[in-house]
Amino acid sequence: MSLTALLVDGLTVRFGSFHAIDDLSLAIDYGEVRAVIGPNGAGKTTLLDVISGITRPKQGRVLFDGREDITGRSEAAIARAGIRRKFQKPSVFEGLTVRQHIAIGAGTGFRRGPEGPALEDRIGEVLETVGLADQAGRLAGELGHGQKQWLEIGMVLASDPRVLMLDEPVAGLTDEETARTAALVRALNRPDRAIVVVEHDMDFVERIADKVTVLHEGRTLFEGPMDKVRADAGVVDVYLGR
Amino acid sequence: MTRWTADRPFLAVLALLLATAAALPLLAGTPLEMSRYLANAIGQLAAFAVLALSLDLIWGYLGILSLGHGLFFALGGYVVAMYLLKHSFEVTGTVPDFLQFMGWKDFPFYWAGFGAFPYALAVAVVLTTLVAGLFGYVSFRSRVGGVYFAIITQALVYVAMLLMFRNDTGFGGNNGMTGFSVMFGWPMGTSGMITGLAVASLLVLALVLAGCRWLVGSRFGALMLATRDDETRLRTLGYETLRLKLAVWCLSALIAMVAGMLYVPQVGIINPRLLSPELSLEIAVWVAIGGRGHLVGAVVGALLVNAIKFWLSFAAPEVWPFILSGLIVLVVLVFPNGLIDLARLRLVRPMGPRRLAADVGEARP
Amino acid sequence: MAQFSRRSFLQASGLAAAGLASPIGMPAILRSAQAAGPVKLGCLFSSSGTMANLEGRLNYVVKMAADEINAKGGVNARTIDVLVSDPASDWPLYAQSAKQMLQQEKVAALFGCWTSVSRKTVLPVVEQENGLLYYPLHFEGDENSKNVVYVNSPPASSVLPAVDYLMGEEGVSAKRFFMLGSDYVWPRTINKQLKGYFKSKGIPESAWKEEYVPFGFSNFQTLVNQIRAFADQGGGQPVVILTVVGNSIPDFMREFANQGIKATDIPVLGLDMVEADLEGLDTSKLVGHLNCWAYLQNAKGPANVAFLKNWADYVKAKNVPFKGDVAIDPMVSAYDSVHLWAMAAAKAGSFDVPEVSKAFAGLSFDCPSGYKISMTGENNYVARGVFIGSVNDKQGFDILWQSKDTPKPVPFSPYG
Amino acid sequence: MTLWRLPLLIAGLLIAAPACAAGAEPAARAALVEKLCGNAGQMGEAAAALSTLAASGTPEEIGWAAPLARAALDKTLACDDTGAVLAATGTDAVTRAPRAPAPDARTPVLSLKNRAVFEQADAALALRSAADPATRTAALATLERRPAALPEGLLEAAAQGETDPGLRTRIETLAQTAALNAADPAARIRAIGRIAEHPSRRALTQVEALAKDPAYAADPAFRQAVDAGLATIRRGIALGDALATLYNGLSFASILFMAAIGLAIIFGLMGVINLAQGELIMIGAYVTWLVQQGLRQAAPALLDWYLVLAIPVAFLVTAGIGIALEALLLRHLYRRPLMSLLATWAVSLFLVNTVRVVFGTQNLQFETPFYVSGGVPVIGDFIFTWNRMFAILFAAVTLLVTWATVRKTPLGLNIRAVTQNRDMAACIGIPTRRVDMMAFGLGSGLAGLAGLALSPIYSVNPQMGQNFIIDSFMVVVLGGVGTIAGTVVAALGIGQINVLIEPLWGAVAAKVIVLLMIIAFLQWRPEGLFAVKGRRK
Repeated sequence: MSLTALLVDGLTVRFGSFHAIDDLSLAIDYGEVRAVIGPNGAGKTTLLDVISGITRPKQGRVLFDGREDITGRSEAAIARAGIRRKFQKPSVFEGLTVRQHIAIGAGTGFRRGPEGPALEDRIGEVLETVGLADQAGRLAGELGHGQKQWLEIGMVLASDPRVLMLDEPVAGLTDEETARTAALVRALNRPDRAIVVVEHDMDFVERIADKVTVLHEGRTLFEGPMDKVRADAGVVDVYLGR
Repeated sequence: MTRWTADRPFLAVLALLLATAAALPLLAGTPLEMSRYLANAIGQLAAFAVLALSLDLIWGYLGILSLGHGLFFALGGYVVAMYLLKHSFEVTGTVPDFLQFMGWKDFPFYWAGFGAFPYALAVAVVLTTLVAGLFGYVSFRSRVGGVYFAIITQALVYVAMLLMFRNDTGFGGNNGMTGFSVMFGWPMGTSGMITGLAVASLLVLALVLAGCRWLVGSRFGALMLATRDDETRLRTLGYETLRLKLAVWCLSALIAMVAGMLYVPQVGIINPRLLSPELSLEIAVWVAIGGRGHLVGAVVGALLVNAIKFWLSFAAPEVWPFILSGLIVLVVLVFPNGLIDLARLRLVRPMGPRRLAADVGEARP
Repeated sequence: MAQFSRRSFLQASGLAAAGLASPIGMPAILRSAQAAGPVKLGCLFSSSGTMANLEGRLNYVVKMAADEINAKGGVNARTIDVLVSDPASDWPLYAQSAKQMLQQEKVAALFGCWTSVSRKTVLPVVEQENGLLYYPLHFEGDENSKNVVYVNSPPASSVLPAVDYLMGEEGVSAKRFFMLGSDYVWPRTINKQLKGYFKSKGIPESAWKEEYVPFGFSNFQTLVNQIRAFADQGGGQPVVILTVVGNSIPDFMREFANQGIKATDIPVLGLDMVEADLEGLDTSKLVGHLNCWAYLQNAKGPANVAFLKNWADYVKAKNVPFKGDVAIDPMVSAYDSVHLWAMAAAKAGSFDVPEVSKAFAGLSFDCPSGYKISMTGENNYVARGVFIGSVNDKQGFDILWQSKDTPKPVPFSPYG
Repeated sequence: MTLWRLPLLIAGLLIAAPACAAGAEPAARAALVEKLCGNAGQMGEAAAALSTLAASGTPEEIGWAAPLARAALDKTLACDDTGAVLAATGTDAVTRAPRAPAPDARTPVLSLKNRAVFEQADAALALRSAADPATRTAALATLERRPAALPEGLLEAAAQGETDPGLRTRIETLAQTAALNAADPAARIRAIGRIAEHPSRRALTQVEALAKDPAYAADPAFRQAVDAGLATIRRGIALGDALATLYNGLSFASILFMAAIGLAIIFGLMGVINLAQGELIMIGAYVTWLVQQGLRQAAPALLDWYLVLAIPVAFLVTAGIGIALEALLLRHLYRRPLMSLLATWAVSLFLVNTVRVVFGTQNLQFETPFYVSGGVPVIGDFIFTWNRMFAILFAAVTLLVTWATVRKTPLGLNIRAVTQNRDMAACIGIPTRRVDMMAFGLGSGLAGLAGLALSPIYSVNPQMGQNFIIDSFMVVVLGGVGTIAGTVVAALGIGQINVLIEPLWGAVAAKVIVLLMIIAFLQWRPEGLFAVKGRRK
C-alpha cells in the first residue's frame, strides 16, 4: 500500500470558456484529514466531481492508491474501488428507510457485499457510529436536515471506504450538530483511510483538518496547516477582497 | 415497504381479481350470468390494468416516464394479430383483407411460422427485448432522463405509428388487421371464448400484480426506489444503475407486450392507432390518477378511467373529455399521489401531513 | 406503504370494486328504463377527433329521418329512438360502440362509419352478433357481407364513370394520371382498380404515377411541385385523381391554387371532396375541379327541395352545430338508409335482422338526388345515380354530368 | 427590335380585313348565342367563334362579344326559348335590348374542356377591348398559359391596338413565342429564344420535341438554337429546383420555428413540457378568425388587413390564457415536471373540446387577402407563393422581436437569469414567480402568433394544434434547451432535410427518417446542438 491515497495530477476542467479547474495538482495521504476550502466558484465541488467520476476532466488524471488511474472510469467503478463521497446537498433516498440506506451503502454493486447476520451487524454498527440507531425504521424523507447529513455519512461509511470525501458536511447545522459532526469525522480518521472535507466553516475546519488546501479560481493558492492559512496574506486577500 | 401479507390494499385487489376470475365461468348458466359484453369489457379492462402496471413499474418505482409504452403494447398486439390471422387462414382459408387490397398473392416471407403460437410468442419476446434493450441501453448510457426521455419515447412511438400506417410494410397499414376467426383451434366470438379470454386476462393481471409486488418489496425494489430518488447518489455508492434500469425497462416492456397480446384478441382489431402518442400518454394518466408508485393505484386507475370511458363514450360522449381533463387536474392539484390519497384522507396523522413516497423524487433538473 | 386503517382499506377496495362495477351497474339502469317502448337504432359516427367535422353531421341526419318517420306513426306501430355514441375517430372504439349497441342496447340496426377502416373494424362485430349496419359512404367495394347494407356506390359504378368522362371527348381527353391518396385501404384499392382499368384501355404504365401521404398530411408544397413536373413532361392532358381524405383535401387544394395551377391546366378529380371540404377556401381559383358522388346539393327535383328544407329547418330547430345550407352525399345516404330500413322493417312486419334482410329485394325509395334508388335480392348494395360535379365560385359544385338512370352496382371490381 | 415589326404589322392588317364574317349579321349573332346555350360541342364551337372574333373582329363586334364570354364563365347567361339574357346587365344577348329572361331560363354549365376555351376567348376579347390596362395585363397572362392555341392574328392585332408600351412589348414577345411552329425558320429560332427566357419543364418539353423536327437535322442554325435553348432551359430548371427546395425548406422551417419558439422559452425557463402549446396555436388561429368576423361587421374596408390587425389581439389573448394557466395550475407543479406534463395535456384536451363545443368542428373560413394569395413564377418550376412568404417573413419578424425582448428588455434579462440559475436569481431579488408567469405569457403569446401565421396555410379547426406538438418538441430538444439560436438552427435543419428527402422517398419516409435522425442524435448528444455545458447533477 502506498502512502498516497489520492494523487491529482495536472487537472483541468472547463465548462464552455470557464476554467473551473486549471492545471491543479495535489496529493492526499492515508491517515490524513484534508480540508479543501476556497471562495464560491473556486472549483472545490468540481474537484470532488472529477475524483468521483461525475465530471470528465479535459486534461490531467487522478491516481488512487498511488498507482490506479481512475480518470474516465464510471462512478460506480470508482466507488467500488473504495472512494466514497457525501454530496453538498444531502442526497438521500426519500422513499427508503434509514436501515435500507445503510444496507445499500454496505453493498458494493449488485452481487457482492455482506449478507444476512453480517449485514445486520454492519448496519447496527454504522447506525451506532452516526447516531441514528433509534431512527432505523423511519423514511429518510421524514428526517431532519442534520439527521440527513449523518445518514448520508453513514451510507458512504457503510462499505468501509479507503477514501472518504465529505462535501460541506456541516452546512445548515446547529452548533451542537456541528460539534457532533466534527467528533464523528475525527473518529473516522484511520491510518488506512484518507478523508477529504470541503467546507466553508473555518472553525469546523480548524477542529478536524490535519492539512488545508486553499483553492482559488481552479488553482491551489495555499497548502498547509490551518494556523498558517489564517496568516497567509494571499488567502486573506482572496476571502476579504471579494 | 410493508410485508406483502400486511399490505391490505394489495391483498384486497388481488382477492377481488381472483374472485371475478372465478365468478365469470362459475356464474355461467345461472341467472346471474354476465352478458358477453360485460365479460369482454372486464377482460379488456384487465389488459389495460396490466399495461398500467408496466408503466407504474418504471415510472412509479424507477422515476422514468415513458410516453411510448404503446410501442410495446402494440408490438404484442401485432404479433398476436399475426398469429390469429395466419392461424385463421390455416384453419378456414380466409385470406386477410390487406393481402387483397395490396394485390399480393401470398403472405410476405416474415409471416412464416406465425401460425404456431409458441413461435409467435417467442418472436414477440425476442423483438420486445431487442427493441427495448437497444433503445434503453443507448438512452440510459447517455443518461437521457426525465422529460427528455419522455419526449424521445413519444417521438419513437410516433415514428412507429407513421411506419405502421404504411400499407407496404405487410402489417395491414392503416387498416390494421381484423377478422380473427379462430384462436387455438376454437372459433372466436363465442361466449366460452369471450369468458375464457376475460378469465385469462384477470389471471395474468393477478399474476403480474403479485409478481411486481414481490419485486418492489425485494432488495432489488429498494435499489429501484433509490435510483428513482437519487440516481447519481446510488452510482457513487458503487451500483451500475444502467444495468438496473435496463433490466426493469425491459421487464416493463415485456409486461406491456403481454398486455397487448391479451387486449387484441378481445377487441378484435389491431391498427396503428395503438401507437398514437395520445394512447401512450393516457397510460400515464391512468397511473397518475390511480396513484403513481403504488401498484394497486395503477390497477385501480386503469380500471376506473377505462370503465368510465366505456360507459360515458356511450351514455354521454360529449362530456367524456371534460371529465377526463377535470379528473387529471383534480388529481394533479389535490391528490398528488393519485386517488390512493382518497383512501388516506381520514387517516389519523400524528406527525402532521406526511409526505408520501411517491410525492418525491421526480427527475430533477 | 405505511399503515392503513381498516376504514382506508375499505375505501381502497371499494374504489377498486367501483372500477370494476361501473360498467355493470350503469347500463343496467338505462336498460330497464328503455326496455318497453320504442325500437332503437344506433349511430356510429364520431363527434370528436379527426373525422368529427364530416361524421358528426350524420348523427343529426339519422335523427332527422327518424323524426320524419315517427311523425308518420313510426314503424310497425312503434316509434324510433336513435342512440348516439362517440367513437372519437378511434377505430377500435367503433367496434366497442358497436358491441355495446348490439349486445347491451339491442338496437335493430346500426348506421355508421365513414372510413373503410372503421367499417372493417365493425364488420366482425356485426357478423358475430348478426346485426345490421347501414354504411353511407362510397368505398372500395370488394366486400359483400349479409350484415351490411352498402348504401353508396362501389368504384365500378361511381369512380369509373367519372374517369371515363375525363378521358372522353366531352371531358378533357385525359391521357396522363397522377394518383394522389391518403395511405389506406380506400385510396389503395381505388388506385389498384384504376390501374387495372387503364391497362384494359391500353394506357402505358409511364402515363400514371401513384403517391401516398399519411393521414392528416398537410404540407403539399413538394407534391404539388411534383405534379407540375409530371404534367409538364408532355404526352397528353394530365389529370390528378385525388383520394386524400379529411383535412388533407382543403390543404391540397389551397396549395394547388396558390402555385397558380387552374382546373383548365390540370383538373383535379377529388373523389372524396364534398362541399364541406371547400368551406374554408377561396374557390374562385378552384373553379372547374371535379368530384363524383351519388348526390350533389344542386340536384334537381322536389325530393331534394324537400330534403334541403327539412335539413335547414332541423338545424335551426335543434340548434345543430353544422351548416343548414350544406348537404353532402353521405348525409343523403344516411337519410336514405333510415328510410330504406324502415321500409324493409315495415314490409317484413318485424325488426328481426333475418326478417328485415329478406325484405330488401324490391325496395325502392325516392332519393333527394332525384333518382329512384332500389335494392335487389342479389346483394346488399343499393343502386344509385352518379353525378359529376364541378367546383363553382360559391364553395359548391355544379352538376357537370349525371347518369341517365341508376346503374346496377358491381360489388367486386373486374379490374385487379 | 423594330426590324421584324413591319412585316408583322402588314400581315396583321392583311388578315384583319376580310375576316369580319362571324359577328356582323344579326342572324349570325343569334346563331352564335344559340350555340352558347347548346350542348357541350356547340358551346365549344361558340367559344372558337368568339376567339376568332377577338382576333379579327371590328371593335364593335369585339365589344359585343366580350360580355358573352364573360357571362358564360360567370354563369350569368340565362338561356331561354327566345335566345339568352345577360343577367349582369339585364339585356338580350343578341340585341342588347333590355329584357328579362323567361322564368324557366337555365344557365349552361361549362365542361372542363369548354372552360379552357372560354377562358381563352374571354381573355382574347378583354385584351382587345378592355379599357383598364390592368385587365388587359391579366388577360394577357391568361393567354400566355397556352400560346400555341391562340387564334391566328390575335396577338398582332392586339399589339397594333395596344397603347401601353410595356404591355405591347409583352404582347409582341408572346407573339414570337407563339411562332414556334411557324413556317419561317427565323421566327422559329426567335421563338426558341423567347421560350428559353422562361425556363420550365413545359418549355423543356416544347423545345425537346423540336429535336425530332426535320429542320433539326437539316438546318444547322436551327439545331444550334434548339441545343442552346435546351441548355438554357435545363440550367434554369436546375436553378429553379434548387431555389424551390430552399424555399420549401425555409417555409417549412419557418412553420416549425413559429410552433416551437414559444415552447422553447417555456421549456427552457421552467422545464415544463407544455403539451397545450399546440392548442394555443389553434386558439391564435381562432382569434384571428374572430378578428376577421369583427372587421366584417364593424369595418369592412379594413377586412383585407385582418391578418395584421389580429396580431396584437392574438398575442394578448393567448398570452392571457397562458398566464392564467400558469397562475392557476402550473404554479403548483414546479419541481414536478412530469406531473405538469400531464396537467398541460389535460388542458389541451379541455381546450380542444371547448373550442369544438363552441365553434363546431368544421374548418373556419378565412378571407384570402391579396398579400397571401397566389404566387409569382420566378425561374424554372420555382413559384414564389405569397402565403409561404408571409409565414417566412412573419417568422423572421417574430424571431427578431423575440430576440430583442430576451436580449434588450428587463423582462428578457430576468428570463435569462432565471433560465440559467433559478435559485441564484431568486437570491438576488428577481421575482422568479412573476418572471415565470410573464415568460409563460410570452411563450403562449408566441404560440398565438404562430396560429395567426399558419391560418393562410393550414386548415383551421379544433384538431389543428395536435399536428405540431411532436415536431415542435423535436425542434426545441434538438436545438438545445433555452437557446433561441438553437431553435432557429434546428428548425432550419429539420425543415431543409425534410424537404430534401421528401421527393426521394415520400412524405412519410421523410418524416420517419428525420425523426429517427433526431432521436439518434439526441442519444449521442442529449443536451442538443447549442446547450451550455455545466456541472452535472
